[in-house]
Amino acid sequence: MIPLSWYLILAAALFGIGLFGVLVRRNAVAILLGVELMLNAVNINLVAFWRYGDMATMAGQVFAIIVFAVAAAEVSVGLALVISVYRRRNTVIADELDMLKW
Amino acid sequence: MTGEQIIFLIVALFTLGSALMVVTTRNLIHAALWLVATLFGVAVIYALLNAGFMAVVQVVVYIGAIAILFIFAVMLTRKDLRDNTPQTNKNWWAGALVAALTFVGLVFTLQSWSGFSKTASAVPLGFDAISQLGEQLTSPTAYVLPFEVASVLLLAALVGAVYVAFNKK
Amino acid sequence: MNFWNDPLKVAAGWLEGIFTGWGMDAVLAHVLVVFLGVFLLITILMVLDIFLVWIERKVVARFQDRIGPNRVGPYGLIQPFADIIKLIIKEDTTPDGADKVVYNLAPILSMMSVLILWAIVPLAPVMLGVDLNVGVLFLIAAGAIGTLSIIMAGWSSNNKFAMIGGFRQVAVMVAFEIPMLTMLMIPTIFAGSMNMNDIIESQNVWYFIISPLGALIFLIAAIAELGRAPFDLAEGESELVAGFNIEYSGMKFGMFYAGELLHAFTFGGFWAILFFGGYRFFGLEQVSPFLAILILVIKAMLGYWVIMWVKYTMMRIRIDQMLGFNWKFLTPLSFALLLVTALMNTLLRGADGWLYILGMFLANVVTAWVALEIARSVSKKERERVEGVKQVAEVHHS
Amino acid sequence: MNEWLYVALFIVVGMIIPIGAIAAGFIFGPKKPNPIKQSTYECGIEPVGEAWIQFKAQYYIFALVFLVFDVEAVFLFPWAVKIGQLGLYAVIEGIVFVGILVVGLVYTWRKGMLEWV
Repeated sequence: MIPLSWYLILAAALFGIGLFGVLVRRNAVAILLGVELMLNAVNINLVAFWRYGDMATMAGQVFAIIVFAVAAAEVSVGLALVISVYRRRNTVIADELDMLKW
Repeated sequence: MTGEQIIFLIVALFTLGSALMVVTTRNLIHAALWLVATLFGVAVIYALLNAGFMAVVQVVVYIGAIAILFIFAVMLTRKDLRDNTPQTNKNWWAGALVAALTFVGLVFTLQSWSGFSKTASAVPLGFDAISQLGEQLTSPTAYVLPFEVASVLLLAALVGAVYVAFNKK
Repeated sequence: MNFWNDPLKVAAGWLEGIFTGWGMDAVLAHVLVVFLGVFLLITILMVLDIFLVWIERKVVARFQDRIGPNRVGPYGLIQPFADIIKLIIKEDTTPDGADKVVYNLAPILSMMSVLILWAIVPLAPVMLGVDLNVGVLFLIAAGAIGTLSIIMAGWSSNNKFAMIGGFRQVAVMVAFEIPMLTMLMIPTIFAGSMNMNDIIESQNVWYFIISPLGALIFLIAAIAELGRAPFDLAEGESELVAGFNIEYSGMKFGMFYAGELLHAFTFGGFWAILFFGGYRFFGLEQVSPFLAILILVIKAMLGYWVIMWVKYTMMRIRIDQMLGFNWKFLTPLSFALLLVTALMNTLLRGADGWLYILGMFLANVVTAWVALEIARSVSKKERERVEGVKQVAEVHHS
Repeated sequence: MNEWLYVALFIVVGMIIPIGAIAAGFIFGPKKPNPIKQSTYECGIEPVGEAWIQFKAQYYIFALVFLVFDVEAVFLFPWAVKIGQLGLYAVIEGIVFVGILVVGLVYTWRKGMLEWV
């Protein structure tokens, strides 16, 4: 049997990698890829807690499905923003999007 | 070490390896394809957790729709696919440090929790997760509100995305 | 229990006995036997796939008043094998600037996405395949991998036509996946389960009779999903020089081609399983699993024949018409049908068997009729608008 | 035993057989590459410009609408499994759920985003 800790460590590592991507990548689309990794790490945790906790309540799986919906919303609006920015400024490099800066 | 543990370790290494490729590959289409590999690994993890429905949904939603959306967005927003400018920030080491610290902090915090190395109880005989899910998602005493709110969220996302990206002036 | 009644279990037990007799671990022996079974099934499918080429060519020949392949072997039966040998000894070219790994992975994934569909096909009452409780969604998940393989092929070929063809094909596939997903919910509602075998077991009346409109929409969506005529605009063999697979040659092209044919046959099979009772035929399936498999194959062949019939007798439409048809007609209609089905299923619960069937059938007919009336009035208005524009233009002209 | 192990076997065998077929083609086929043969095919005309052309925004819209309805289906499949045993209230919940999303489809339609331009 696999102890719960293995899943939690895997999720933490995936979260860390996603965070690294979000902090480090310059391309806005690549940043959203990192966010996807982080959301998946959260989902692994939720499903693992469902499996190792009280299975009959289903709370973990319901939350995980809601996370799917949130991820879908995040990706669609996020990428739409990136496309919109690209059309106006002709770049998707996050550093160069400094219109609000003096 | 049991067979299940070996499978878990292989899948976990595959998942983390492809996740690293996602955040380090220069070519964005390759990054999106590595994301597909990562998400497939996560689907296998769900299958190991006896959550078959989540595993299939992971493939349907992430590989079938989100990965394709990413690839389309990459195609729409590139000037030159072979751009040779650095793909990472100047202070990438700070990002790596923060990520590593987050990982260590998370593991350290979890490790002090009493249920950390819990083992799973056997799945009850005749337990049907999908049927349970259907009942709970529609039951007024359980999750019917999140069920309907998710619909509103998806509507807002669709309308917002269409408006933001393609508002013809 | 003998071979005639349960061949799979007898053969598996015999093989496992041999393997454990060699001192092998029991679990390992079981996995090995299952592996051999899967290998056998997929090999049979590939051989069947080779014959599908012959069947397809024969059928299209008959539709077009020709004879079809008739030189190599009796009735041209050896023809597909000659084709295979030709494909094998063809040179395997890779275009300049192609993304090698992705380019080579695409045909493999394409074929794999079709082959794994057979994991959930119940061949007979004692040969259930993998008994997944998410069977119906598994169908969509395998399709997702197929979609991805097309994007990979189109993108990695370093060719404008492949790229355009690939992305067009994907746009069509994702568009028609919505009505397909929705129509998969209809057998799910009737059976109260997503398991393929439960769906077959609960079909004391074919779901085609309870929900003819659902079966029809599923077939249309499936044909579009397969990228076959009249929905082959995405590939556009005459405009886009075959679309995403243009740069592939030899066996890699063969994988795409064989995958498409087997996919069509597989969807014929799923149409039979979801709406025509699968291996069931008036209790004959209980006599022997061999008979059950024969029934399923005949039904799948009939489904495949309907798909070919549509392909070779319908004219092609334009891609804007096709996508408009999906978004503005098929998708709203499938949602309406889903909700009507759910509502009627609840209202008619506990009703007499015949009353239930009649009510469901009428609900389908009424839904179809209303949808067609709306489409008719809308298209009439559209025609008048176009006529008006034309007249104005003519007045200006003269 | 976990039934997903069988699916994994199907995936493995489903990869092995196409790889085997392609490998056979690679072994028995001739290999005489030359620059002309390896150039991309564009209807017999010399390839012009970059292959990675700019492409239409319409594709993104289709994928977007598909994503939204895909997630919707994820919510609706458990509902569809259970609906046969639940009361009328569940059907009404489903109607509301789908109804809200159809508003999004109608909005996209009215915006003219579903046209193939």
